[in-house]
Amino acid sequence: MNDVIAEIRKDYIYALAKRSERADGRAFDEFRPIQIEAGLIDKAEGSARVKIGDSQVLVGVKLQPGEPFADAPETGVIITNVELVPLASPSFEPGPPNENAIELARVVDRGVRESGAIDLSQLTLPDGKVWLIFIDVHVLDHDGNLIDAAALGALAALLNAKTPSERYGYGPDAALPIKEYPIAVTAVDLDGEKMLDPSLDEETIASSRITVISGLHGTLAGMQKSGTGTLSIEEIVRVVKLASSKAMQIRDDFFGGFTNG
Amino acid sequence: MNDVIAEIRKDYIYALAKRSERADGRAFDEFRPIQIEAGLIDKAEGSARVKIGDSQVLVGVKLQPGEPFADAPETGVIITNVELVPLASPSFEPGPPNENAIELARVVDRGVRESGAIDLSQLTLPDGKVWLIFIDVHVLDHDGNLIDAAALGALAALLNAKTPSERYGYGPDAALPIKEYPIAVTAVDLDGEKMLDPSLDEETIASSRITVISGLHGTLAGMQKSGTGTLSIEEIVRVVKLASSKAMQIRDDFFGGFTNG
Amino acid sequence: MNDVIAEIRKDYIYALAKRSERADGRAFDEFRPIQIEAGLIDKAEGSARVKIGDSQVLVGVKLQPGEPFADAPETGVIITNVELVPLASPSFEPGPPNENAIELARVVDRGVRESGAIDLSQLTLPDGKVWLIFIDVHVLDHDGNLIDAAALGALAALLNAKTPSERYGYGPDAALPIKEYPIAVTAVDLDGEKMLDPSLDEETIASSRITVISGLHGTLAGMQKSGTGTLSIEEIVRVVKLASSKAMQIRDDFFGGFTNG
Amino acid sequence: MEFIKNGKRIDDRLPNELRPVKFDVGVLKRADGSCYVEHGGNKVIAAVYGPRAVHPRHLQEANRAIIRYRYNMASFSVEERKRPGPDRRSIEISKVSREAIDPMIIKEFYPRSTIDIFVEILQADAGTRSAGINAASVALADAGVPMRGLISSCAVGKVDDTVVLDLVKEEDNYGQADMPIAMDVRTGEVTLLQMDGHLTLEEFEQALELGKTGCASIAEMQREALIQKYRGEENE
Amino acid sequence: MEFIKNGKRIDDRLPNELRPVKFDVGVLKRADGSCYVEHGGNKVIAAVYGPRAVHPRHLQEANRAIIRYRYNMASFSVEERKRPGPDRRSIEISKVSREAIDPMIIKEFYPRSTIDIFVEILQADAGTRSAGINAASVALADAGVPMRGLISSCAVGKVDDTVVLDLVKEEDNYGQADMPIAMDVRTGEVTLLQMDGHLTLEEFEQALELGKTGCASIAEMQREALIQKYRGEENE
Amino acid sequence: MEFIKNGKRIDDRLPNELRPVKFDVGVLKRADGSCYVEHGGNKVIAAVYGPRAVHPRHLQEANRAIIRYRYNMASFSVEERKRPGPDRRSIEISKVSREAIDPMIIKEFYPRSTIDIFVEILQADAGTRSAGINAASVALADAGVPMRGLISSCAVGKVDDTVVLDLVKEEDNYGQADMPIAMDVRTGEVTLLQMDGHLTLEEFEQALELGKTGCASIAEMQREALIQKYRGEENE
Repeated sequence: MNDVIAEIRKDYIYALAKRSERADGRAFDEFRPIQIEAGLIDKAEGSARVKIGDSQVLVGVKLQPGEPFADAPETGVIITNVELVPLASPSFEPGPPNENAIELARVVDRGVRESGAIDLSQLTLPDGKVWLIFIDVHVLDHDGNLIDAAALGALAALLNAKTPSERYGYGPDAALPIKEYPIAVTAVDLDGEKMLDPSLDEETIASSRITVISGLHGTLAGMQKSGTGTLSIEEIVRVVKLASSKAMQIRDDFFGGFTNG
Repeated sequence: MNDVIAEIRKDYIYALAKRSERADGRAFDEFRPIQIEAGLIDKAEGSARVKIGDSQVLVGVKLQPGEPFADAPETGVIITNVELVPLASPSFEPGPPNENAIELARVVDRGVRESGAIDLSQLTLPDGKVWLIFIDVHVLDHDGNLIDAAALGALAALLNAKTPSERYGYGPDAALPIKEYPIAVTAVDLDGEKMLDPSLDEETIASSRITVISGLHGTLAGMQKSGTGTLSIEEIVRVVKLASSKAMQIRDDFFGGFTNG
Repeated sequence: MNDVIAEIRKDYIYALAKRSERADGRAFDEFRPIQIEAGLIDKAEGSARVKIGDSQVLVGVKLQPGEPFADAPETGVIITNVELVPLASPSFEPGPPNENAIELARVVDRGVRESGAIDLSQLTLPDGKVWLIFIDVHVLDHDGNLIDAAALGALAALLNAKTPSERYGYGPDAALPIKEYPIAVTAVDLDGEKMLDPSLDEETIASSRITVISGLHGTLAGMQKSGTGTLSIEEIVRVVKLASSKAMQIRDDFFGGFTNG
Repeated sequence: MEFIKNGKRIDDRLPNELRPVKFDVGVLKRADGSCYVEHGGNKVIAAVYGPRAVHPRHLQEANRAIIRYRYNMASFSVEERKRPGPDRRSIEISKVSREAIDPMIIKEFYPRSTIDIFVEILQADAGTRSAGINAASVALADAGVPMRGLISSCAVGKVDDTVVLDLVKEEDNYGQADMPIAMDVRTGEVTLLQMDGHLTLEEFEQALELGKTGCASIAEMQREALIQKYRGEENE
Repeated sequence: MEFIKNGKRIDDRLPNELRPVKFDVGVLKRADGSCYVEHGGNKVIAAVYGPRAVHPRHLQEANRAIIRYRYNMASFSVEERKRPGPDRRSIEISKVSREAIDPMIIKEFYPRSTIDIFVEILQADAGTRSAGINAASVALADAGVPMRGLISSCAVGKVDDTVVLDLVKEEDNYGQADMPIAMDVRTGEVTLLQMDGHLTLEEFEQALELGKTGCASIAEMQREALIQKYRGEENE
Repeated sequence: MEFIKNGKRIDDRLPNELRPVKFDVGVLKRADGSCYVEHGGNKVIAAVYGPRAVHPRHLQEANRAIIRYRYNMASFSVEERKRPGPDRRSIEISKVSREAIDPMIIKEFYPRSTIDIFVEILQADAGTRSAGINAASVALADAGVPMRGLISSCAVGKVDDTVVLDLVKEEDNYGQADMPIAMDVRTGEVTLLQMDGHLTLEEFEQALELGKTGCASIAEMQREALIQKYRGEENE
């Protein structure tokens, strides 16, 4: 991130953190308001817009029949891409995805893939093809914690998606076989204090960040530390527990109906 | 265009324009001498070199069997490319086509495609393939108004082309089914005066440019304004009429024989 | 090469050359010690590490079934690539191969291809495919004369390679049909003196370089002059003879067993 | 394909009728100005950043701001997934859109700086370049960039030998002509004009006039949206 | 696939056992520091250049060195030939590896300069990023770059519901979880942590502890290799 | 394939005979110097720009001009349409062609500047690099760039065990050796030499001599073309 935040703002946030406060008045383990709106894009097979505070991402899911990988002929394929378009932040530049966009896409991708969110074995087609699932994350407004917003948007858009089976002559359209509900929760470290759902300011000045992706029953499905700060094993365990329980709460709030099934 | 023309030259051209004159003595609706030479490149299925004054383009047409677009299986395919190679102007640089080269290619392409110059439905092949038509415009000397030269070259090269049917085992070679003769005529605006076939100097200092592509009987087939100048509706109508009648004259001069058929 | 060698070092080397000496004490027609170690990379179908003095290259050969070229359906395909990775020299930069890497790859490629080192007609497969032979030269330490090291590595890796026939269901693995043993010998020109196997310093200050690739019985198989220096026809003939006889000696030293067959 | 039946088009509109259009001003936090537009099936968002410093520096102009315009389609905005990043079509559209907006901006106020306009097509249904220009024009105003006027854009076309306003996808794909236009409706200055297909001179003149009325309606909505925004701000 | 039989893994190791590891220091002439590592089937070489001048200049930092890290796989390092050049995976690995090493380097000593770390994977068999970090850490020391400590890395994973150290390819591909970790074992500071798969909280804590012991063994070997090198130099 | 019958080649030439060659000087308006060459089936045009300022600036040399050379094939110049832009072959040819021309240019006259040479292959029929160098050499003279001499180039080859001058496409594709050479024929300085195929040492020496006579003929035509040009100018 190239954002330059005045030294004074940084000192202010650190001083607040020492007093267990955050600039926007939240508790350390509190998220900004989350909004999820599914189905905005008719041209996509599934879509969802997620806002976390002023951060905003739009995720579209496209499905098309295609060739499976040679070493997994009976398995659908997930392709995840994140576009940090310059519309979303003064620090984003046009051009191919940079390392931040690539890391973001790959963490979201692994969260979906490795958690087993989609039963890919059910995505074969009668002619030997499989469904290719394109998850495209279009970031619209970057005010911090894009990763949790993107992961949430990916899950909501997948839940919203229907296979375009009729268009390709494969029988009736169907929902995707969703088996797991991975939720990403990110914390930053500010002088030893861990804060969930960092705002842009917090994220910019924090020396390290850790994202924890967990599923139903609190199983850990993914993790990514980034930044040049260091963490002790004890700190990591504490954050992971906090993130996993926060994820359960978010899952209940937004996907309670689904996960009861 | 990066050409820097001395302020004084600019003032001179504007002053001339006020007196209804042009630096090279032409009338406002007069083209520089046009030369068309077809068939220079034996390795291409069709080719033509066009000179308009000192501007010079070489257009090659290559034909090869290929897959049609999925949504138009019975239709030949046109691919138009323009190379503004650095040999042609001190302002051209090596590298992939910039926005000027792309605009030029796309205007020429639409002129051929949307006017229906080629009956693409006649370009199917017995094995389900179709002819792919590559129109490659190689600019050799840029002294203004490349767009009219490129469009003229594309038409002449298409008229010169023969399908390489024998080479691919599809029976005897044949001329392309040409149905329309789109001619591009470009005008620039200098302080309200409209001049056809702008020289490089005129083009460089003009605030806007409009290209009008018209066919047999004066039907309009394409149009492109470019530049940051503005035009009134009345000005546009006047230029369009002028361009369309000039196009008829060029068509008669160079393609009279063909268009009588 | 961007290496800057102090003027003084240059003068020193030139002064030595005048006295028929080299900085490392070698005779003009003497190579630095050569080491060849084959089979280091199990994941490759063939591999070899070559050291010439402190220069070090690792060559991997990969084989996979693929489509032949349309105009040579009964012929295996060679694809040679050289990576001048920034690990190997302060003057190498990340990014796609520059003109030096491309020239190096193409000279090595022609040496293998045009000498007929591999009998490509024996590389057809029963299903109409052919073996694609990827020769990847990974430069690890650049201390001069990469071209001879790369060519030597390519030959040794090809000799080390086995077709992965079993993996693809084509019967038992087999050695490649090697018919010729092309050896590259490079000389530089320092004020008229010709030195074989130039060190990095010699290479950097030399005005021209000539690589001679020759085969069994001294037949010439390839040649490449580079650099902006000039050579007389007499000089060329002299160097070519010297290089060809040096190549015989290297071939005997390292591939004597093979070439007796 | 029959495009006009009983005087109505395939989506039940009259030949001279625009699709429903909705403007939403100031929808993004980070951008200096922004506008979301729904225009029929099109969903488009524009953001403006600037005036701000130019990088790389050799692009700077000593006595005026430069204008940059990037039209970009989201991968999921069209039926067949689009590969991300600029293609030839979007490069051309970015160029003509920039030239359509540029003459309205008072660039002399901001030497050595850039005003960056980013347009994202979230869903496409014919007329995206016009919707993008309309959104960009409002986003510039929202960013407080000094302008000579608003630019309003729409497409005119021909289907079943009839000149019609504001084509939908099917009309665009299978119709006889398509002509996007952009103008400052107060002065009548046209800043963008493209056309392809087949039009007689008479049809062309008719199309220009129809385009003018379309732009005028758009301009009305643009002004209304900006007024709403500032009213809203005053009431806050 | 059965991964553990009679308490032994498919390559006959115990669950908490590392593969054979070998460090070779100072193997390249041109680089300022270098290290070759064999770690099971992995063959990895790291080179360090710097501190040296930064190009292009706008990347310079006024009061410290910048650190660059490039993880690159040779085309022939994997079963299916890899197309040369960076892909998304190697870009991500380069980023997290850089962040794993960066906190150990005393960057303030070298304002306006860069320290470049290049890691080439010559043969890959699961755990290449860890092997690369281990090699890079030693190469930095070999280059004489002032450091707060050595970084040591290994992967932990889960196969057959058992937490195991240092996965081989088959365990990585078909196992239940993979978790690379890097740390300064003297201070216990973790500088890299990634995970994917399925782990319960208990398994995760167990994995962290196992990773710590793995890193400690690696650290021991790194130190030993450096000592050997300097002993060797003294005897020369 | 039989290449030589009754002492004549497939296009009826003698083994030591060049194809018909034609030089046209000063064919472009915008370039500072230009030359069009037809050499058998090859149609090639060269343009020279400069000495002029170097961008980007870090490429400048303090005490001499830099030389840039771009060999480029038009898409339609070969049987199978070539994708536009540089490929590996054209990058190598650009390099060796630049090195072939460079020693003739008196670069010290123009510090901090560049002399740019652009060669476009409009139709290709074996020997394009030589034709390009021949055209470039004349274009440099036409541009008034001060030179030590003209560079002349041709290819020699071997077909049916016979050393022949100036291969055509079929001889190049199916022959036994190909050897392009470039030289200043007055001094005998060779500036380009490449070879591939099979040549004995004796054949090689023979080929060098044959190449020398070919270059001498080319040089004659180059000089003639330049004289014609200046005569033409004087008569104007």
